[in-house]
Amino acid sequence: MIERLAYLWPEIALFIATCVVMVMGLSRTYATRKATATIAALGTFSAAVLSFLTTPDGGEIEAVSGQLYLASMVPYAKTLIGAVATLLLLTMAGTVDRAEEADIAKGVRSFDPLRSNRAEFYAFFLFSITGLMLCADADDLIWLFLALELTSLPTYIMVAMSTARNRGREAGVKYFFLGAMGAAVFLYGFALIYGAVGSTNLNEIAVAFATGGISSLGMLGVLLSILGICFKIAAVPMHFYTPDVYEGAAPQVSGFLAFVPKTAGFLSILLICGAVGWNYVIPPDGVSPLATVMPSAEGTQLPEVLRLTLWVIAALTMTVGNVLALLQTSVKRMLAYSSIAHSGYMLVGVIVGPGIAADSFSGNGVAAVLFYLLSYGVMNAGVFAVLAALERAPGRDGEPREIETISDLKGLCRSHPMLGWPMVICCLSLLGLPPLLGFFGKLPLFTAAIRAGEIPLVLVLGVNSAIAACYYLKLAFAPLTEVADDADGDPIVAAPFRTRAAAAVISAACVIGLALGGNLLMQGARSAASYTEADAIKSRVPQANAAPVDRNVAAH
Amino acid sequence: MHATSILSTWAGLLPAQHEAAGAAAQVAGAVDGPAIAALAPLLPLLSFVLCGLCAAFKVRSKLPAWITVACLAASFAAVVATTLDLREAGAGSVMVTPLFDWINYSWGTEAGQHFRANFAFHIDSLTCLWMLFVTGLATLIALYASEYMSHDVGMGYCRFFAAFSLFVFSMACLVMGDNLVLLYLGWEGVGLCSYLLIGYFYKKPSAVAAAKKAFIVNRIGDLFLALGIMLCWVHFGSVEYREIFARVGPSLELLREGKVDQIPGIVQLIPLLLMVGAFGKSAQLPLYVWLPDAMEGPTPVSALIHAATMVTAGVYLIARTYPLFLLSEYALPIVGWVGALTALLAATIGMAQFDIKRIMAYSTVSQLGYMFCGLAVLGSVGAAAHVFTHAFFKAMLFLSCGAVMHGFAGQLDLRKLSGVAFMKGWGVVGIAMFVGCLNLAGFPVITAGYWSKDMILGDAFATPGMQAIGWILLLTAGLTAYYTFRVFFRVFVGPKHFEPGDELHAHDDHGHGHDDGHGGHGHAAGHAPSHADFHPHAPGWAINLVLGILAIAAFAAIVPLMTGGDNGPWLASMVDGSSAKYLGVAASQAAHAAGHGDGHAHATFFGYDAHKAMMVVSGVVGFIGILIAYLLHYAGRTTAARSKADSLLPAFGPLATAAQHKWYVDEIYDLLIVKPLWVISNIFALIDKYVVDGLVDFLGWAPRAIGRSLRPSQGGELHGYAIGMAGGIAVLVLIVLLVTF
Amino acid sequence: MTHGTLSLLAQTGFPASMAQATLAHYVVVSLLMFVIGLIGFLTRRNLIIMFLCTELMFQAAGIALVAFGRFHLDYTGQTFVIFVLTVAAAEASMALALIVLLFRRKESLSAEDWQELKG
Amino acid sequence: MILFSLILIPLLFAALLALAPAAQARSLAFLGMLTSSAAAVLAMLRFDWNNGAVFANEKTFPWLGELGIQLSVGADSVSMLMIALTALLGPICVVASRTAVTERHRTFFGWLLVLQAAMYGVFIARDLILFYICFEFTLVPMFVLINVFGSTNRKHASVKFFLYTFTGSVIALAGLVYVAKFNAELPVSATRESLAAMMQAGGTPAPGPGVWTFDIETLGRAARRMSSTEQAWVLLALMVGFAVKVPLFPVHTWLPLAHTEAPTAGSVILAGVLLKLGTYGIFRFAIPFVPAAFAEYAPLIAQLCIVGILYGGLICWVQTDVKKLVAYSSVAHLGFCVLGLAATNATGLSGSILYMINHGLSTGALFLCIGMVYERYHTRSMKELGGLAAKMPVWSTFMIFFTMASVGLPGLNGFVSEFMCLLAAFQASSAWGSSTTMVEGAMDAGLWGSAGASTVGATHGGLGPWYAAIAGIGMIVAAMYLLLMVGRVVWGPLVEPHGHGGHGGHGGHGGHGGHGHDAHGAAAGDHHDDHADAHGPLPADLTAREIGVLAPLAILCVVLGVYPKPLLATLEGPVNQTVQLIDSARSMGLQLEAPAHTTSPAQGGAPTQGLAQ
Repeated sequence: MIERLAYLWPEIALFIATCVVMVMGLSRTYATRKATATIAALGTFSAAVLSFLTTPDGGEIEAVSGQLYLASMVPYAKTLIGAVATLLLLTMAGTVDRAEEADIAKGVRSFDPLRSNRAEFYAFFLFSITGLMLCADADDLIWLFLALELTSLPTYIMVAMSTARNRGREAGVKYFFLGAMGAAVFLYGFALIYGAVGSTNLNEIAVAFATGGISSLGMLGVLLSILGICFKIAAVPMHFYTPDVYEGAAPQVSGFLAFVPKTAGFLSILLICGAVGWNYVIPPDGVSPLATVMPSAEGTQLPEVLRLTLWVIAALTMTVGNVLALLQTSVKRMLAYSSIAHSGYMLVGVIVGPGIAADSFSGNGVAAVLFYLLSYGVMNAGVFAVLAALERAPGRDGEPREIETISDLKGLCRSHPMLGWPMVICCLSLLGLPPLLGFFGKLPLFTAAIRAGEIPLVLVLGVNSAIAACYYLKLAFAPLTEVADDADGDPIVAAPFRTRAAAAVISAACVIGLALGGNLLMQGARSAASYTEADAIKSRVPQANAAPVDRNVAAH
Repeated sequence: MHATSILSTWAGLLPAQHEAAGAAAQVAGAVDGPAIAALAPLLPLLSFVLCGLCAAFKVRSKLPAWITVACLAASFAAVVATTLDLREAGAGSVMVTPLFDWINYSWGTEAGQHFRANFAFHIDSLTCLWMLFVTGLATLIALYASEYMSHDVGMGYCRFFAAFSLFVFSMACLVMGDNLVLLYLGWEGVGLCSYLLIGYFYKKPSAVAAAKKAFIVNRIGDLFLALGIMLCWVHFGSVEYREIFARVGPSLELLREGKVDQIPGIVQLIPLLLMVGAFGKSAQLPLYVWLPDAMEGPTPVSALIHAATMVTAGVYLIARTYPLFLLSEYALPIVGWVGALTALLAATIGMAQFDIKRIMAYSTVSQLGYMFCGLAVLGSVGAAAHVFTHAFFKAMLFLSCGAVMHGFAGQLDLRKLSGVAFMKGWGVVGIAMFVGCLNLAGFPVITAGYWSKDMILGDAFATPGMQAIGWILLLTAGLTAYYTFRVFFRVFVGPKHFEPGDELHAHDDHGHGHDDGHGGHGHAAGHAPSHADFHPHAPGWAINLVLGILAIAAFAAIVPLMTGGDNGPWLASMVDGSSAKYLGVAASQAAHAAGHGDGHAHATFFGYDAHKAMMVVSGVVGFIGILIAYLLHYAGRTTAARSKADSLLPAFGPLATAAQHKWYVDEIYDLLIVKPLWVISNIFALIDKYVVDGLVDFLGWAPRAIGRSLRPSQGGELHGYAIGMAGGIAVLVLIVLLVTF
Repeated sequence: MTHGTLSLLAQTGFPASMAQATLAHYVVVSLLMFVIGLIGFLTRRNLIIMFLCTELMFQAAGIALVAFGRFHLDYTGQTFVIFVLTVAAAEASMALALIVLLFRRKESLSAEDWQELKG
Repeated sequence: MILFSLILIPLLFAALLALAPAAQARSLAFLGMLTSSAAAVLAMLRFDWNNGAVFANEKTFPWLGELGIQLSVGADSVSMLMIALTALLGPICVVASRTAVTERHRTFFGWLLVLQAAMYGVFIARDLILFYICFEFTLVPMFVLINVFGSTNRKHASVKFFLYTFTGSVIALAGLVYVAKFNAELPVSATRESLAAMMQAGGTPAPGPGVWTFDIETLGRAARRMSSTEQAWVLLALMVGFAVKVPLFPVHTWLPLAHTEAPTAGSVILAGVLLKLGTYGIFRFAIPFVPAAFAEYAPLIAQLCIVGILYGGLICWVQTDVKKLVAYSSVAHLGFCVLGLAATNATGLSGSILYMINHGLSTGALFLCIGMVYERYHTRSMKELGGLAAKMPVWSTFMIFFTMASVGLPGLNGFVSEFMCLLAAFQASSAWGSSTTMVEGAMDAGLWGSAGASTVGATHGGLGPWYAAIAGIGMIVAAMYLLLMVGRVVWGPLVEPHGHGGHGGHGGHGGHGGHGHDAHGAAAGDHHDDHADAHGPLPADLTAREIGVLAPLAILCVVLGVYPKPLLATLEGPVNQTVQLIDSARSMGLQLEAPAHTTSPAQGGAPTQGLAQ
């Protein structure tokens, strides 16, 4: 077990950073309090580095990894989480306590440890990231449940505290309550899986499914789990909260929400689908898809019922997200809907799975999802960083307000080139315009789906890309081609936090740079997505309990 | 049925097999032509370039005119030299002067896999014949124009002569091109120049409209010509004359053997397509409508392009591709009927017009109909002869009218001019006009026009099945004589009277068009007050010189028509030495022989030899026409405005009015073609905006609409979301449970 | 009940006679609890009651876990329940904190007062 | 490397321009265009024009090997000709925009340079994704040019342009990826057993069957082995993308809008090069990839073309906006171009490629001419403009000249290509060989003589004389609308929009040029205040700069009209190769029915040898 611990160094580093941040936040010295952000950044950065450094080689992975079928995914996912988290952290500067700190600096009020939220905010951030990394590590449903909750719970608070306005509170309450409901759903799903298999260990579940087939109960459990987790990825039908929460939260927190819970959700879905396995065939006519489903050697897809459900969810998610985004004028709300749509795109990769050409990047849906998560994280961070880096100059009420509508972005390339251009580039990338990163994120989804024969889904994806182009175009070109109309409201100025702008610039650079030199990352995604079928891991897993039907044992 | 009989008749007329094959071989084995031939088209091109440069450098002298005259004269000399070369090469020889490759590519080595349409000049006697009068007349008319256009020196002068030169170049390409595509180049090129020159007074909306009309109507014909060329390519695998003629052999053989129905349909279709092109360019029914309007152009243009040369391109085309026409059962009869009907129709319209230039225009249409008939009745020599003579006398007629127009400030209404020939300085014009009218009317024996028209009439009556055409033509000949001399008697003789036209002011500023400020012109003899200072200025030396030369030439044209060397008259030998020969020779020879009883092949005119009979009959008809004109328009006429004819008009009732309105053909076309097309276009534009684009907009709208319908689901209420989520899960799970179990 | 649902229950060991409490009984109870919690969540407007309903759903899962654990003669299920309870407790603290925060703003516990964000 | 520099030089200059002061933008842009054009000329000099079918200057760099994407470029004669067109129009657009663009110079010229790079990229790409990237990326600069510098309705036009073409290309991408998938599923050919030995520098296997690659050459070979159903679907996908770009009826409606609203340079590039991306795409991908399906559906495509020719032409006829008229004329003209492609014979393909160039020259020049008038009068309505010949004789000369080129007057460039396209449609009928029933239905076949007539000039194909005849009506319609335009705008009584009036009448001889300045001076206060100071008022007639812009195009119009031989000669190679592909696909229609990838390599190889050559 001790080698497993070595594998958890990134999480440990994050945890240490969390503790340090929490303690330092209580300091009376401004500089110390201010250093919490740096410590947090150090934490995420070192987590990323540690994830990268502790990446074990081939055989070693099996020794240290908990779950065995997508073992290589773990280090890759953690590295990318650490990297994007660092980027996101740059945007977080000054989110809370800005007014208080200003007051303290002016001497209007003195420091009150009970009122200071700054360190807590960073701590929550770090907790959430820790949970996210733990999601990737999970080899047990219990672990997965805890990791998901660790990811989510801090985000509820972050949303609520990110702004002082009522909207933030409203976003927080909606997010929290609906999140609790979603959690209950996937928890119930986990319970049913446990009931069907008799184990919560993912490896054992995988082996049990592979040897005994999936019982109806198990399938119901899997379905409920995935539906519950759909809340995290904001997929239909669990997407309703997304626009309200994103709109209500501060932009940097919305950007955080668009990456962290989503990544957690996708990693979890990949783990669950991996346990089910992508080696089923379409059942012949007359056989119910839900009757005990047996994997087969020729199989290349999820069980038909699961595939169809995901298919419908994916198609609906893309479409609903895009068509609703079309109508928005609020930037954050539009991005929220687009975030829904992007989840739909990524679900295509989940449906495809490793595919028939698992050893190639172009044919492996899992690799596509992993790469897309990275690209989406980067582009998304860029867009939200720009929003976070802008604000309306304090007006009559003396409080800076965040910018809201697209027209607030007009002429940004001229007034703030270092924010305007990243906005343009990141939006075009989100649109999927070649040769930016977003295109190379979407292309593997395209190729993998086509190689798996999911042509209709590809067409849905294509049409949705076109619909998405409508609103991204508005967003991308408002800064570039429009001229700012100064008529209404207070002037728009850059927020006094350099790191937010830096995050935007770094994101934009990555959007271009990773497109040009993304081959290594693709290579990484490909090897990360190597999927070991359950038959191959059977020997290393103690035989799970057989299907409960065989053992008609009473509870007492 | 009727056509088949004609065709089988023709088959009997075919020359012996060896003759046909020999001719084909002869054509195929063309020798390299003289380089000097290339100068014929290139010199006008040079002139075009130089005139263009003059325009660019804003030359304000008569320099462009002299450049043009010089180049065209040199071009004429080159043609003469070429003709002499050809003569040395022997009768019936064909020479090709290649210049450079044009459309030339291949996709294989087999026959028909190498498309070749080069800038190369096909020189045979037909070419030379045409080029001689084209360049000759062009030189003369350019000289005439140098004076005629002197109003415009420094304005449109360069433009005029540039387009003029370009026209000659295009015409040369049309006539000399060694393939149909180069012919097409010339064909459209002359169309362009015609367009540019008709629209020369570009500020006059009517001129612009006429130019446009000419181009578009011609384009309709051009399309068919192009299709004919394509069909030629598909069938023969070549668009070069000598190749085509070499490959037409098998079909000619079939024709000769009388196996008419074995001639491939494709081959028979080619002439039908080419023919429509010819109808367009030569202003035949139903495409003649552009030519009368084309008189909006300066008169030299009307003379050269719209009377003497360009409009005969259709005749040239048919003559050039005569072998193909012979192979079709329908082509030549259609050509004949179209020609005859056009001749008659145009003559009737011409009778009722008052604008002398327009009368000449309709007469041109009518005479072109004659030429087509000549071709149709197997008299290619006759047709060519008529082209030849007509070129001279019609050019002269136009130039005379032009001189009048020039001198009387654009006045062309025959009711407002009278006795011009007797005014001071107008003698040459009067004589020229008289000579021209005599020719056009076909005054017996002394005029060239009489002889060439006679040949066509004779052939018409000599050819079985074509007598009806002959009768129509005969009637037309009478009408022609009448309206020709109507003009002469009203304008050039009789009491002296004139009213200047409205170009008195418009000359200086075409942009204003008609100057309404001056009101109507006085009706009384003498001058309206505002014109008190107007004196008609008599033509200068250049105009008189040209008219004089042409008057002589109009008579002299008899010489080549009637005399020549061993191969018959010179003109006949020129035609016979070319592709227009094959049957033409046989037919005319046979027709001459037919007087001696070969009833199968030859028809007669009431038992007389058709040609000899026609000499008398057509002469008589011409006389009658002139006589009627004399009685109605000269005898006893005291004013310019009215003659005896006017009192006769009511007798014709609506017919007269209809003829005056050109039988309402323009209006009918407008109603049947232009208007509906306009409506359809507008409908298309609406469809495009609302249906095609509307569909696109719908596709753009649909996602929004879906979004709008989904929007209530995002009502902002926590419970709404919860219900949505729970409901979604429930629905999905229930569907899975219920549907799949 | 459709035949399909019956067979599903039979698969889970639903007995012919109801004499004994079998796994199925527990599962049915847990399902009912889950659904009751859900319905409560959907119908009540009071934030505290709504939160309690989510707790009900969590605990429904807990019952199922314990029952399955017993059924499989395995302690994992019970272990899981301990963790679920812990998380539930953490959530409860957060929920209460949030509700207090909201109450301070609007002096109301109704969820309906918070619907500014929409569209 | 020389080809890469075509992409890099404009991009480099665009970057420089972004950093340089705005005052330098124009000259930098011109320098950039000239430099890239010089590179293009250099590439042309190094090109072996006698072997047009050989891809020269090929160069490959590894890029995203994981996705099978390489930076691979090369150019055959078709590409080189398109590059030449691009290299010509680029600098011309910069010069032509000298006075038209009055603000945001850096934006305008910078994006113009980017556009240039993207266009070069399309023509030199030997990798499908590289092609697609450049193909798509042209949208952004064009969007900006229209959106910022267009006229009143520019926002709507630019968005429609972007979305319409973007949607089409996404579907085309699906088709292209399907081909890549098919290739990857082919058995690895025997010669490629030792894949390891074939590893490239980037660590990825060399392109070939069984390998995931986007190499165009490889994919072309593979695609031809697809079953006919697959080919049909791929063709559909490709045509959706390319037809929108061309644009073919009924997906053309973005074009008139975009053209009308675009600034002059934008219109020139749009008409000159961007539309050709569609036809180039068809030539480069649709035909060689799925020749059998293309041959099968060519009649359908041709029918759409013909509808476009007539319908587009007639709509032109009733336009009052000059620019819209010319825009719709592009729909009609490109219909001829695609008709040539649909004829699937050498005449048609050569004619079509020539058409691409010729249309770029003549229509581009027409847009330039219209732009010059627009700069002076700020209107394009034929109701407000008329008889400009009186005031702008030089401009009028050019206008008439380019109109004639556009009408297809022989001796100018348009004719050669238009004639070839029509001839190609005419001869491309398999019915020619079998019988004489060219007038099937219309006339009794027996009437026209016996069967077995020699039709040596015919080729295989699904079109026929009717196609040419009906499309040929488009020639008449073209004359109708273009002459209508000339008749209204150039000729007729002088009409000037409000504010320019009062100077209509010029008394006396030779006074054309003299009064222009006054007229303009009066107008400058109303319309030109935004840039009158910067550039000085424009004279009534064209300036030397404007003549310099039009003259090269005019000269080329004549040269290509009179001596197209070199172009035709160098096109023979690629064209004949493509025709062979189609013909062998046609003759092997039956073998294609069997899905190729189920046969073993040995069996599968034999019948497809011809296809894969």
